[in-house]
Amino acid sequence: MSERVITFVEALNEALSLEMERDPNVIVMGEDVGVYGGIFGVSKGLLERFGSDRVIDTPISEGGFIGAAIGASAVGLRPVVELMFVDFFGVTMDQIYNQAAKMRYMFGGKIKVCVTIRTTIGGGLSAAAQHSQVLYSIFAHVPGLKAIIPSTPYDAKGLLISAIRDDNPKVFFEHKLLYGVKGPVPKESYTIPFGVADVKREGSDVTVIALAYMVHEALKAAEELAKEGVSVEVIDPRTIVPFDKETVLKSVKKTGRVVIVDEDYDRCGFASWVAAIIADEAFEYLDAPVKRITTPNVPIPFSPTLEREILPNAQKIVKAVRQVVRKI
Amino acid sequence: MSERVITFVEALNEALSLEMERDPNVIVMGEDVGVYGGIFGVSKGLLERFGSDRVIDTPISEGGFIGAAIGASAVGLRPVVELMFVDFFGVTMDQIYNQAAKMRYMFGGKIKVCVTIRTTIGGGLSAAAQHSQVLYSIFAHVPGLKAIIPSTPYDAKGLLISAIRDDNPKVFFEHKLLYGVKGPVPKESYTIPFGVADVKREGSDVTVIALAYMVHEALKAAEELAKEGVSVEVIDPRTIVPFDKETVLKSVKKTGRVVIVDEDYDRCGFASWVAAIIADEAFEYLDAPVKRITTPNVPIPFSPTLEREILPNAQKIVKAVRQVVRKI
Amino acid sequence: MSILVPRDKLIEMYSIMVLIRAFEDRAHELFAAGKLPGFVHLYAGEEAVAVGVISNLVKGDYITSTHRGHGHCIAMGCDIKGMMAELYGKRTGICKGKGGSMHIADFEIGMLGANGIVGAGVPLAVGAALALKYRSPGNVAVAFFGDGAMNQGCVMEALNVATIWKLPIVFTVEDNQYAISMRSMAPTKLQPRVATARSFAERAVGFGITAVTVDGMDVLAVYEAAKAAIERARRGEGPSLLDCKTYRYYGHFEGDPMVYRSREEIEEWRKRDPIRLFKERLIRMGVATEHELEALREKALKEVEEAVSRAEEDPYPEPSEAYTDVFTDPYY
Amino acid sequence: MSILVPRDKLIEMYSIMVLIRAFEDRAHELFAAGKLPGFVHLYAGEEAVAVGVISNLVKGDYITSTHRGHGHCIAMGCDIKGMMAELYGKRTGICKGKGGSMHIADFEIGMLGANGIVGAGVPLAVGAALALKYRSPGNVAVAFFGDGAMNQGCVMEALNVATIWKLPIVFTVEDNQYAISMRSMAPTKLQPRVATARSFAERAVGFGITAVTVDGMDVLAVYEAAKAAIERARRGEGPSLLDCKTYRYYGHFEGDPMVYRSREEIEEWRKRDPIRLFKERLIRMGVATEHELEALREKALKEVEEAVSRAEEDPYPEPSEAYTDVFTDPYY
Ligand SMILES: Cc1ncc(C[n+]2csc(CCOP(=O)(O)OP(=O)(O)O)c2C)c(N)n1
Ligand SMILES: Cc1ncc(C[n+]2csc(CCOP(=O)(O)OP(=O)(O)O)c2C)c(N)n1
Ligand SMILES: [Mg+2]
Ligand SMILES: [Mg+2]
Repeated sequence: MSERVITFVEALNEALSLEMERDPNVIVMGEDVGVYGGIFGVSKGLLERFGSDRVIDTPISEGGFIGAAIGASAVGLRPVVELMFVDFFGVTMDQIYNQAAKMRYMFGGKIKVCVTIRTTIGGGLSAAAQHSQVLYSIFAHVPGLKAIIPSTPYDAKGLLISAIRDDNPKVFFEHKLLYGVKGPVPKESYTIPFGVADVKREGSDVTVIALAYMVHEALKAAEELAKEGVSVEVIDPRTIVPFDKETVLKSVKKTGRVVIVDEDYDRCGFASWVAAIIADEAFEYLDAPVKRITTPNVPIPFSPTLEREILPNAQKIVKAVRQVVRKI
Repeated sequence: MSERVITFVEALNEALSLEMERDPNVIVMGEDVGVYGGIFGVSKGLLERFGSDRVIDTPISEGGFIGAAIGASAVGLRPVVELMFVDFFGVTMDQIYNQAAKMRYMFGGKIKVCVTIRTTIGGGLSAAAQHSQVLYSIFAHVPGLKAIIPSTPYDAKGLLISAIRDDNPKVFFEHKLLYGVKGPVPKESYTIPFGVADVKREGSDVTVIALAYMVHEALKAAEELAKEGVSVEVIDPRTIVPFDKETVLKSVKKTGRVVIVDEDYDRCGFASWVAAIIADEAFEYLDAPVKRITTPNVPIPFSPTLEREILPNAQKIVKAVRQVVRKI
Repeated sequence: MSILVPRDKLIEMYSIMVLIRAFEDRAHELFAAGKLPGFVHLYAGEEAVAVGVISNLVKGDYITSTHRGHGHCIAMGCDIKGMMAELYGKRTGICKGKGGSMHIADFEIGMLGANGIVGAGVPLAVGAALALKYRSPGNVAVAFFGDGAMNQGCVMEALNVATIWKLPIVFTVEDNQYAISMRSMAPTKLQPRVATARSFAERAVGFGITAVTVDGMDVLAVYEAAKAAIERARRGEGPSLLDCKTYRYYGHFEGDPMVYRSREEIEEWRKRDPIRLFKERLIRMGVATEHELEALREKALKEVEEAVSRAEEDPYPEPSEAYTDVFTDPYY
Repeated sequence: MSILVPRDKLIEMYSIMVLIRAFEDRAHELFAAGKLPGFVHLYAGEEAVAVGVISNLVKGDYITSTHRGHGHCIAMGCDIKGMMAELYGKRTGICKGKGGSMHIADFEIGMLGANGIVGAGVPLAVGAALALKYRSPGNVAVAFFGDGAMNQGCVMEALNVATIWKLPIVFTVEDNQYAISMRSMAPTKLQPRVATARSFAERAVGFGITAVTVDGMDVLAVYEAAKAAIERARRGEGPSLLDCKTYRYYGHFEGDPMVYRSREEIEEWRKRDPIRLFKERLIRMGVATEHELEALREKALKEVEEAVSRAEEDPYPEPSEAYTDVFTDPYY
């Protein structure tokens, strides 16, 4: 593996280029994906390389063009369509969850809808209530959509290539704070299977589960806690549909203690679901209450002091871990 | 209290009439709410009584008219607007969760958005993948919306009156299988506070939490289990935002065993959230794994044999309760 | 008539219209008899639209449909037995009993699905047209949708993107006067509210789409208008909209009390029944005799009856089948 | 000019335009200096639209705005200090620092909110108009939105319901030529794709809405067109749409590299700067001298400067304030 280091954005861009080169059915659609190269630069240079038949700038008609991407994917293209911020899902959710997600099932399993919907998530930029949400729990709630949430440039590239090749509808969530993060990424094409969690750090005292940007906060917390003699295992599920329950349960059975970190809102969110699985299927192994560090049930505030207060971070994780290792 | 017995639909209709009479700011909007009287008859007779200024038939433009109801509520009207089936939320979610739910917070707490969104939920009618969902977990996930889910005609009337008077945006979920259910309902106006769970049956061995139609299935299961000597406490939260955590935790601390019944999809659903709360805050009191009886993560199938297979029911609840009372 | 339609084509069109009618009338009875679960929306009265448009399609073309989709399915050539079994919820159904009346699809023959969400098929058809333009120029997509759907945001978005991308698509509005109880345009005593102030053709023109209003009870008028629109699309000249004025005979769904319209109104429309009009015309044109046409109707009735008998006997799906077909892989 | 505007009004309009410009220019600098968190979208170049329209409003009227809302706020009379503090995220902000640039609102004076979701303010304005029609006839609502928003489904739905309900509303399109990088109508070498094929006025007419295209760089032209539309609405004659052609001087948001347009294009538009045009006109009309107008500009600069100094010193909200204001009751 080459030791080349690139950013998360570059890794995504490379995945798109490679797949567009490989398969003429892959097209890219969305607001400002062409001339602009994507508002965060993910599709930079693609219009120039692949032309305007395959890189399509769209009007602000998410229902129309995401619906079109789904329709095109149902008849054989492999569109990668961008929903600029996940916060905008409300104008186009029907196409995503009543059409893309359900078509195969409703139609008796005879067809494939392979659309990939890319979108950005996350707070930390003072982008306020309508540009800072995470919301993958809503997409995961709906049967029929795969949900992919990378945390590193390496994972981003491999998972996006897998996504484009996967024959099912899926949403690919990119955390805004990760775009500039650098990491080693091979030049060549590679895939990462869905439903395989990555143990980002091994440990024996407590299991911490985290996604996207929160993986980095969890690793920071683990470093901190190591100094106190607490050995933290950090698990990054990478995809939540499918979800690698086995790796999580195995870890919890080993440590007996768990903290789930999730930037999504607490109520009916991903953290709850993982907690519920553990409380059911690893109950006998638990030595402490199952803790969740999540975003409380308030809209994301604008002011930095307020936003900092509500988002999960390393400090909060450290505190929660201390609690569960002390408890009982 | 009068012992008059009426249906769930009649109870809702009465609540609307009483509030429209009481407050000229209350208006009703939606598809077929006027001449038709609502597709399930909830607004029957209102057009004739209150006129077309206050009972407004709308085109199939949910984004437009639910947005308008929200706007009208922000400047002082108290609209009750109907989303015919919750399954249609995808065409109008932005208005609901990015506007109604967040306006007060984003604008610094200076304004009120009192809109009531009524919608129908639930399976059991072979209405297939796009007309059978429950989805309240998605609405509850989003901060800023109250979520009300009555299970009896009595609760329906009192909660709807409370909803119309409440100064916050809220979604009122009506289960299709309940419309014909009868129960005692006083003629006069009364309110039921939000966030107060109703213990629909007292018991000591195991706590069963259920909503809407599932309350009835849970009661049926409790009856069955009583014959086996198992005493089941059935708790109906009635509203999930706000959620009466105290009543639930008190019961679980008493019984040490819990089954959560939820017609919503399992992944990132309401049942998970309650399970997670219990696994955190009542951990020391638990004598058995926290069980969930939910709808598995598949679109709702059309055929009766398939739909019956996936929906929660009394039989499945009985089985789960037997499991938790046996276990450990 | 400014176009010449070969005799075989005319006979085929008539055959399909009577087959749709037979299917819908029978479904009406079966629903009333408690044989069909779920929601059923019937197409009787609107046959001229589906048949007039779809008779212009060729292999490789696509359509999307609505909750009222049986007519489109039959005109596209969906298997009647599979459709009836689907309505019953049997495992031999065209969607294995998973979809039901509102979700019939058969991609192999270009039928991209009925739809339970008003308007939702329209962007999907735009997507199909986008794919065709890129990979199979000369083929077209047709989106069928109701007058009610015309006011759904994603439909109007679709009209706009189809225009700016110059896609090979024909938007076919089936203006059957009502969206459930809501009048599309002209108010009545029973339903004074209307859903739009301007004709749908005018609205389409405002987007830059070629549009025409068509007598949706006259199958040849629809055929002709559709032919022109589809040929434009095949030539790469972009989208058109056909605003077809028609009427549904049964309730919005089976079980609808129809408080919003009068018996007289229904009778008035039935006087221009699309099948009768076409039949009279075929006889007048000397294309077929009354007797020959009656034989076609009887054939259709028989075909439907066979589908019913089969569906009655077919098995329901096994409960375990509820968990398959979510993804292409076994995870759900 | 076919209308007579009192001198005071003209001066007031000019004052507001220069205040908006001063606010935006300063916000541009502050952002570049790293003082303002979050996303900031500036209104410089488009002042004639907000001021031309809003100068016709009276107490009890409402507006809804967009992500590019500072101009509308200032024209409605929002407190400059509160606005600047909000941009800084200070607790003295008009929304206590919870909203920021994209979510400024002041219901007391009829400003129903900027909005981070393109098009979302439009149905809200329709709702306000519905309430006004019922409870306060004679008052109107104005929805401001961009050319990009015109293609959002809920906006088109709103156009339709406003027409059929004959609501007192004026839809004001601010066609600043771009939605981020996407051209609204006329293609350029740098951005050949356009978002619509027909003018927005034509589209509106297709819905049955009275519509007119207006020179959005000429505040009096906007004023006049808005006056006619607003008076129609006040008289109960229903909605209108104003399609105002204008231009934004800064990037889509602060930090935008603007790869989609050329310096020359910006210079071309700046030649018709709305403030300069108005200034020259006022001088020509003898309404004010260059010196008097310059004094107004300086007053505006000073006012903004004071707002900046105050905002700099104001405190940030306490972390605990994150949990209040979700509901009217303490539960969250
Ligand atoms: C988005 C959405 N809103 C509402 C409905 C409920 N609904 C089903 S059919 C229908 C009327 C549709 O009218 P139209 O488009 O004219 O078709 P028609 O039934 O007349 O054929 C309505 C309101 C729905 N299925 N989807
Ligand atoms: C529903 C939605 N889609 C996309 C965006 C991202 N976005 C913010 S502003 C903007 C462009 C808006 O263009 P226009 O309406 O012309 O307003 P302008 O910025 O030119 O003033 C876009 C695409 C959004 N905020 N909301
Ligand atoms: Mg109709
Ligand atoms: Mg613009």
